[in-house]
Amino acid sequence: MDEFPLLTCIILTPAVGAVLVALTPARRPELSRAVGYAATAATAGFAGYLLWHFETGRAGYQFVEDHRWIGSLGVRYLLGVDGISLFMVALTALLFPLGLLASATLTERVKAFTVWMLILEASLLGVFLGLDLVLFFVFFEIVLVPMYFIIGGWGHENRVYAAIKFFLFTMAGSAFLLVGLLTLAFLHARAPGNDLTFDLRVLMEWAPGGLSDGTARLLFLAFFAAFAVKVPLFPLHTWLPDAHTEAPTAGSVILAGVLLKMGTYGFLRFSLTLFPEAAVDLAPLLLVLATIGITYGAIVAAMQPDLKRLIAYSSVAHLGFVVLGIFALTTQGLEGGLFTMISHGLTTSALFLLVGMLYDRRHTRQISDFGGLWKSVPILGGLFVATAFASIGLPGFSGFVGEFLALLGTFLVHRPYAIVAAVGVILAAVYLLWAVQRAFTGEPSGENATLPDLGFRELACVVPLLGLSLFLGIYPKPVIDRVEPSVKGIIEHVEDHTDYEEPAVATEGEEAER
Amino acid sequence: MIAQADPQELVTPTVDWLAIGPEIALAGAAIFIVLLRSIVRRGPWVYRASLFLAIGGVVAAGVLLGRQWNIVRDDGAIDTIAGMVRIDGFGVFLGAIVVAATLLTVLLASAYVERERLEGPEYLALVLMSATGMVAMTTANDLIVVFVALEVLSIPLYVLAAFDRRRLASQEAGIKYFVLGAFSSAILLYGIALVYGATGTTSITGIADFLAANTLLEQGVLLAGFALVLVGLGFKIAAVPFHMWTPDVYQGAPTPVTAFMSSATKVAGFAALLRVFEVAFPTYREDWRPVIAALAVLSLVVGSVAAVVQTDVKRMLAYSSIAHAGYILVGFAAASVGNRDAAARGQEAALFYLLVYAFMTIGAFAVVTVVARRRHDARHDLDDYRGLAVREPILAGLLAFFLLAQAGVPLTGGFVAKLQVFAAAVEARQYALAIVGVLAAVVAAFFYIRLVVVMFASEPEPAEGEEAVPRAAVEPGTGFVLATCAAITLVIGILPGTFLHFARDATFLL
Amino acid sequence: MSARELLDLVWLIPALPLFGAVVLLLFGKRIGEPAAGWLGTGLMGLAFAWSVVTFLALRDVEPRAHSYDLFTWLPSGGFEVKMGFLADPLSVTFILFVTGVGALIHLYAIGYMHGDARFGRFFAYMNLFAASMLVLVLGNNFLVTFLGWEGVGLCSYLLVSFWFERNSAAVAGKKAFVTNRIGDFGFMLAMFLIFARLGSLDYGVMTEGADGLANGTATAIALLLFLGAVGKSAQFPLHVWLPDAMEGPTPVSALIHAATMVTAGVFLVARAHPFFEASGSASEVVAWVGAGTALFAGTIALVQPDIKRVLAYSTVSQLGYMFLALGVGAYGAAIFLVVMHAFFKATLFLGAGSVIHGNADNQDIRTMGGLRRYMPYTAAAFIIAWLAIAGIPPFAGFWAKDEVLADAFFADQFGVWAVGTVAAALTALYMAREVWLVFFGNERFRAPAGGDPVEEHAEETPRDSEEWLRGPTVAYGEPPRSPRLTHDRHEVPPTMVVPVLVLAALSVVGGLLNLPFKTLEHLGHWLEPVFEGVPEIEATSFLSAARLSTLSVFMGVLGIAIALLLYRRGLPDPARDPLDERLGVAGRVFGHAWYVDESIARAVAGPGRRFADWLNDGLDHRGIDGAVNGVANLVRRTGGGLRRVQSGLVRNYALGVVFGAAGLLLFLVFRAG
Amino acid sequence: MIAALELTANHYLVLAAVLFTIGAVGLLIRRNVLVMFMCVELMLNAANLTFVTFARELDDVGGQAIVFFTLVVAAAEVAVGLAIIVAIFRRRRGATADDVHLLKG
Repeated sequence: MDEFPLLTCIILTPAVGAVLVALTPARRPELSRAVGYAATAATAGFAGYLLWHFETGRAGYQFVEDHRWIGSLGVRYLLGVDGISLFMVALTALLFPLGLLASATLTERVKAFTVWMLILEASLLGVFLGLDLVLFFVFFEIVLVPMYFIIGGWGHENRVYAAIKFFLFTMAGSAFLLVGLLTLAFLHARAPGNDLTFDLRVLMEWAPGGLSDGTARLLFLAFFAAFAVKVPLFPLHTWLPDAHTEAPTAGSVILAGVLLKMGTYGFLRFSLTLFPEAAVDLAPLLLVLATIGITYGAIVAAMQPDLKRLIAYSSVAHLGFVVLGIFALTTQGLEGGLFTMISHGLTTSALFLLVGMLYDRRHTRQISDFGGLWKSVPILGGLFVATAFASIGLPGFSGFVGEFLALLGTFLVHRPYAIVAAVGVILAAVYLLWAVQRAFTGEPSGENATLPDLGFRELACVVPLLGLSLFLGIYPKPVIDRVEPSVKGIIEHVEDHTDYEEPAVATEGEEAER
Repeated sequence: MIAQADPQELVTPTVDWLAIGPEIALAGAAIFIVLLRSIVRRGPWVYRASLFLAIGGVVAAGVLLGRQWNIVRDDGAIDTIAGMVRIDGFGVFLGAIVVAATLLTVLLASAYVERERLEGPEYLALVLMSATGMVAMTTANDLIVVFVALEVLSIPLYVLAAFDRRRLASQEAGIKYFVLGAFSSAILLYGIALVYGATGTTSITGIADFLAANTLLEQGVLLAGFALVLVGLGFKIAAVPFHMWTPDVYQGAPTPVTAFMSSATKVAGFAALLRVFEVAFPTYREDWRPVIAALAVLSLVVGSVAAVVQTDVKRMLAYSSIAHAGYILVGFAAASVGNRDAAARGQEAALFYLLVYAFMTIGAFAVVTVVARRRHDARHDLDDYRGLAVREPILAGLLAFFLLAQAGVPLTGGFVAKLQVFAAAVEARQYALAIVGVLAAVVAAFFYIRLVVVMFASEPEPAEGEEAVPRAAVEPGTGFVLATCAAITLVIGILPGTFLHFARDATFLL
Repeated sequence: MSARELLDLVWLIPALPLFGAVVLLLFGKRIGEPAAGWLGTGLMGLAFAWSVVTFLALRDVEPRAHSYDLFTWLPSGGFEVKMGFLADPLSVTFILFVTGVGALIHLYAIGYMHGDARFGRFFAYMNLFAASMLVLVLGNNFLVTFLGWEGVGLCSYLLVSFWFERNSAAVAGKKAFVTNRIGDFGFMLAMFLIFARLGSLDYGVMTEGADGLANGTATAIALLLFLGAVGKSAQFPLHVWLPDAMEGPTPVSALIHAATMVTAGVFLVARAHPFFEASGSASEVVAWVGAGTALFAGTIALVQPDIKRVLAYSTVSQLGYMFLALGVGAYGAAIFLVVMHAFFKATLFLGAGSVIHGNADNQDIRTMGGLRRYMPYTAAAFIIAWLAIAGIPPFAGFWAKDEVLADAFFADQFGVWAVGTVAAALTALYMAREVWLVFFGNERFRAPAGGDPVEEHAEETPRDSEEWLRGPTVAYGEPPRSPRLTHDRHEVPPTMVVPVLVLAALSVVGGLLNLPFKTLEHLGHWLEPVFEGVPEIEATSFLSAARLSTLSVFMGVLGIAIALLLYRRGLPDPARDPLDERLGVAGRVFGHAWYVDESIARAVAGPGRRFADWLNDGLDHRGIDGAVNGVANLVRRTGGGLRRVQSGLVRNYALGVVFGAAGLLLFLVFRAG
Repeated sequence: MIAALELTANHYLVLAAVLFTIGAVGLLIRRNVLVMFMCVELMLNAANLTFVTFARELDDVGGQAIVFFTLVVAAAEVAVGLAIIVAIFRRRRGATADDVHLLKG
């Protein structure tokens, strides 16, 4: 068990799959598809195995693999999984087979598409599993390339602009991350008795005490730049609507479902642990931006004439909740943030899938072109409405659990932000239901009246996501149980290195009052 | 060294033939080719024989360099020819890059000269002569040797740039390169003269010893001297503001020559620059480091920004090579801080970057060479690449790979090289340089991926009015070049350790 | 099984309709009509039966509350919420009438929804609603209640916009949900505050915990909870959604927007009464909002031309009464009114539904009249319920309303009491107006009014016509529509008549639950354990109580008398409403619902829309994205500049070298010297 | 007066510097490629002069030897340069450097 490099297998399976797909003849797309399905399914299998064998209740990293990589820089091939990354891995492994399945309608250059998708999956998994800062950065950056090709190669009308914008925006952000992590490692190495290393486990023990306040803040901001772009936090979000809108369905699904999580994951994994003092000091900045994102994203979403664009802006709002929860620095906040990450991955992906299916039928994304779809395609309509409610954060769906915990966690320590952010709960209902009203209700006319409803394949894409969202909304315990030790570990780490103290009520509940 | 000998009696210095073996192999091959050409005027086999000779010479040079590497690593540096040549890890490492680049250039040109109906044997002889100069440059331990080597490498290049006589652009490139090259050589020579005047010697180690032992009362001459030396060498490495010839010459010269210039010439230029400044003038570090840093920043910014607006692919790559020079200069600037560790990392970074860059750039130009066959290398417009991914997916994929590598995308050699450079800058606390570097990389990413976009994301041009483009097979030589460059770039990206320790062993300080 | 073991199974009550909902959602179409309806109704019946069992079991346990946790729902650090159910007198009271009335309305709907394309779906939603409502009242902590709370909101949305082909229905559903969300915002914040202060959301903790709270905190919690209640129970100013919700099928209006869901707010305040008690001032607010809404909605109901809209505003008004009661601390009275209101308002709505059903989907009371002859049973039930709501003894409404007003009076809340009393007269007035215009007076459906004469053979449900898409509800100010058919006003089928009659019967005898005589206050005694700490409101003397009762009866009679005076002959001209004309300007204000909707709509469409536009176009697009593109352009322009420097002339290039060299020399000389 | 003017090393050096500058300026302002090329030769010779002066000053034969190298190099440059210039002149008349700017931007 200890010897089996499970995490490497998880990363390598799609990569090997990509190579195999590349070897299939381009004239036989069905072969490429089959290999693609097999590779993603195998990855999902490994991820399932990981979920199953993950030891609940342990805070540290599990399944750790550690090898030398770039010797002279002390860079290591260091993988590990804990409660925080576990579900990101699971989500990634889940969304890719569905994304490929949803792309079955794709006809041009299927082979290349499948290759890029598999490379994308491998790199995303690497992001969530890498514990060496440079290794993480490598995966963090490499993600851009397949995503760029997917948007640029199979996107809609304005894809080139969107793809380049996406690439440059995120690259600009990670530029600062690179300088920041190098600085951190060298400052660490400069201290007597230390070797040059990018091992997160080592650095997070040293950095909080070893850095001066000012340096820690600068480094925090450098990391922030990269993660904030990815999240995306207001006002660094303008790449997102373009990228989401122009990407093909699978691209949007992965973008929203997994890619955005890289930013919030980075905040959790790196910003909080490496620079706890700065994180506590600068938390108001992030809370303000997150709160703006929540309300601003929602209002702007309401104004979008394009359905995909609307969902894109809704992601800005949702991810705002995540950041809010994370920087609340309470158990509930962090867990809520993490849970929202998972939940947003499920519901927003489902929304994008459904919009993609609509696009397959109507070849438009303009809300004004739709109307009355609930009547003409009742299953699609019903699923869309259900997913919309899941996304709105209706209790019983996973979105509620995440948003509620995030807001609750924020409320305990930063009351005003939580109150303003809670307005987002109202606004979410406004923009989504308005969209539903315009696109799905009413009497269908013209082309809208004669569309075919969802087929089995399409149902198989969406229903699992919605089902999972429902399941996690009603029984989130399995997730939270696995997440909690790691979250507690982070908070204790922050408490150890700062004056910050989590309110007693957050950890002890009613005991705290006695 | 010469200065110490009795002026009346000329002592012939001992020559370690093995030490200058690579130069002899290269020059010998060149001479044989010229001889062959002059004896046998016609016949297709002449070219084939020359090609065979050229490859043989280059391989022999490579083998000799390998032997040198082992000797140097075991026994330390060798000084020979009255100390004018110093065989050390640094020189051998860079010499090996030059030889590798030469080999790739020869292979790349093998089909090109036939295709473009150029004078094949002469072409090869010139490349080999130039390579001789470059290899000599990497081990030069005397400013005069630097100058001579520079001329030996430059003069054939002037001719090579103008080699395609049918194209005016090629001739324009040649004349521009020639006039400006000669100009910069003159400046370099005058700089050497001033340094000589200030220190009494032209030996690089001699200058170092002199400056370590004496404090100059009047520094003006020395400073002016090495400023002019810097200008001369800066011209060769195409650092801003001495870069302006680069776009024109790179664009006009035959593409394999461009590949050669952008890789091997840059290596040789940096070899001289690093050796002169790191070995001869370390005591004046504080004076010239800001200059190097300024050149680095200027090169990064100007190279990246100017490339954004280019519509000619070769010209764009030319500007990008200016930006790459900037990155290497960042490593150089990092190498010139007092901190020993940081300096070692800076040198290592610069050396490693040169290694990676050589393969990335040759790979990219190799693809350009192939793509340009339709227009006989006369036009490299972005539009010519439109839809390349559909017409020739492998070629497009490779070019995309080389471009992304140059952009510094991870899992390519380009990333590791940039990582090293930035790491060195950060370790040397040159944070500003690191930040300028990463931001320039973002700007640069724009034009790299724009070309990728054109290849991948755009519809192929309408077929009407255009001659049907046959998907001609890539010639084996070119194929080998492409495969080698891609493989090395990829392997360095995934397992950088294998190559990094060569670079580390090649630094001066270890 | 012991009583406690039986009470452990209380979760079955929501589970039964939930099961129905799942089955019907998945297979509703295959099950088909009417089996789907019977399935839904049967499960509701079972739930009712089980509720009765629960009730009986609860009587055997001491203390009168039993909590059972099904599983841990949300454990997060110190925050732990169980999926737990609480059977206590309050919740059992609610489940009894929710399942009972619910089952009857389901039964009714089998007839009402006959022939609808989405028959199965309708019952799925209805069952889902019932399940949510039951979860809402049975939850043993705020979060489970909130789960049900949002669940009913969802079902309300789905059911209001059930006929989503009609734009007005779709908009109304959205409006209902969004308005409710504003209330939910308060509910959520209240939960946060409760957890922050008490460390738990359990109702068990609340009772003792509330006492220990600072007054300000208690007030904040109470008011935030009340905000939730205001949204759900359609109190001013969040009442705007309820009248529009009448776009839904009438059984929905009866079940959700009269009998059950809208009383969830009342339930919440009753459930969370410790906070209100601890605060005091919050209760004051509740009382005044309730009283104000009762009066406010009553005035609006006076002049509405739509049969369901009148009932909707009446519901708002009655809910106001309930809050009035809660506010003065008369929790028992409030619950009593909730139950009675469920009976008579359900009767009224179902009766109205029958009228509409029998009238080819016409809802305009100005074009009705004299229907009692055609629909005798419906008319009888409607009239009974009318008398009940008007507060005429001995019908159910009298006892409840009288108790509310008396409690207000004896709690020394005279202002509130006075407002409530005036509103009572209004209630009687508008209800009498409706009854007279529908069932008595001239038969105006015979003569085409206003518009063109309509063909005799008009279709009964013209669902594919434009008319259908316009929606059946009639807003104030719209001219009366021409009746769609001119013959065959008919009574509705038995599945519709029976439930109406049963409910009407309950409206007659419901008062027996809680007669204001010591031993007969069954409900009051039953609820006592829930409201243990609340000081009881005692009448100062029987005489004063009797005097108050007389006054309230008098107000009811007064209202009816005015209505009879005005409408005894029906409407000679359907376009002219005598009451409206007599009210003059006030009539227009009432008719337009005090222009609240218009103001909100104008604010949202005007400044709100402009702000959003500015955010989207001005800030996001031009501002932020413009800055991003600006940076790109800057780079491009700099590149262009560099391009011009690169002139192609050798001399210029040499000049560059010279400049560079000069710069270097200058720098180094400057350093050296 | 003349006797007072003793030629020192500095004079030679200054002369060399002036020559060098003349060469550089000439390159900048002249348009004829041949003249430009001659300017470069002037600069090389200025460098040679400097070498010789310093060698004499330092009493070092090495500096004088360098001049030979330089001369050889200059000769090679002349050969190549003229060849290129001739090649261009064959194609177009006139001999100004400004005529050749196909490549720019």
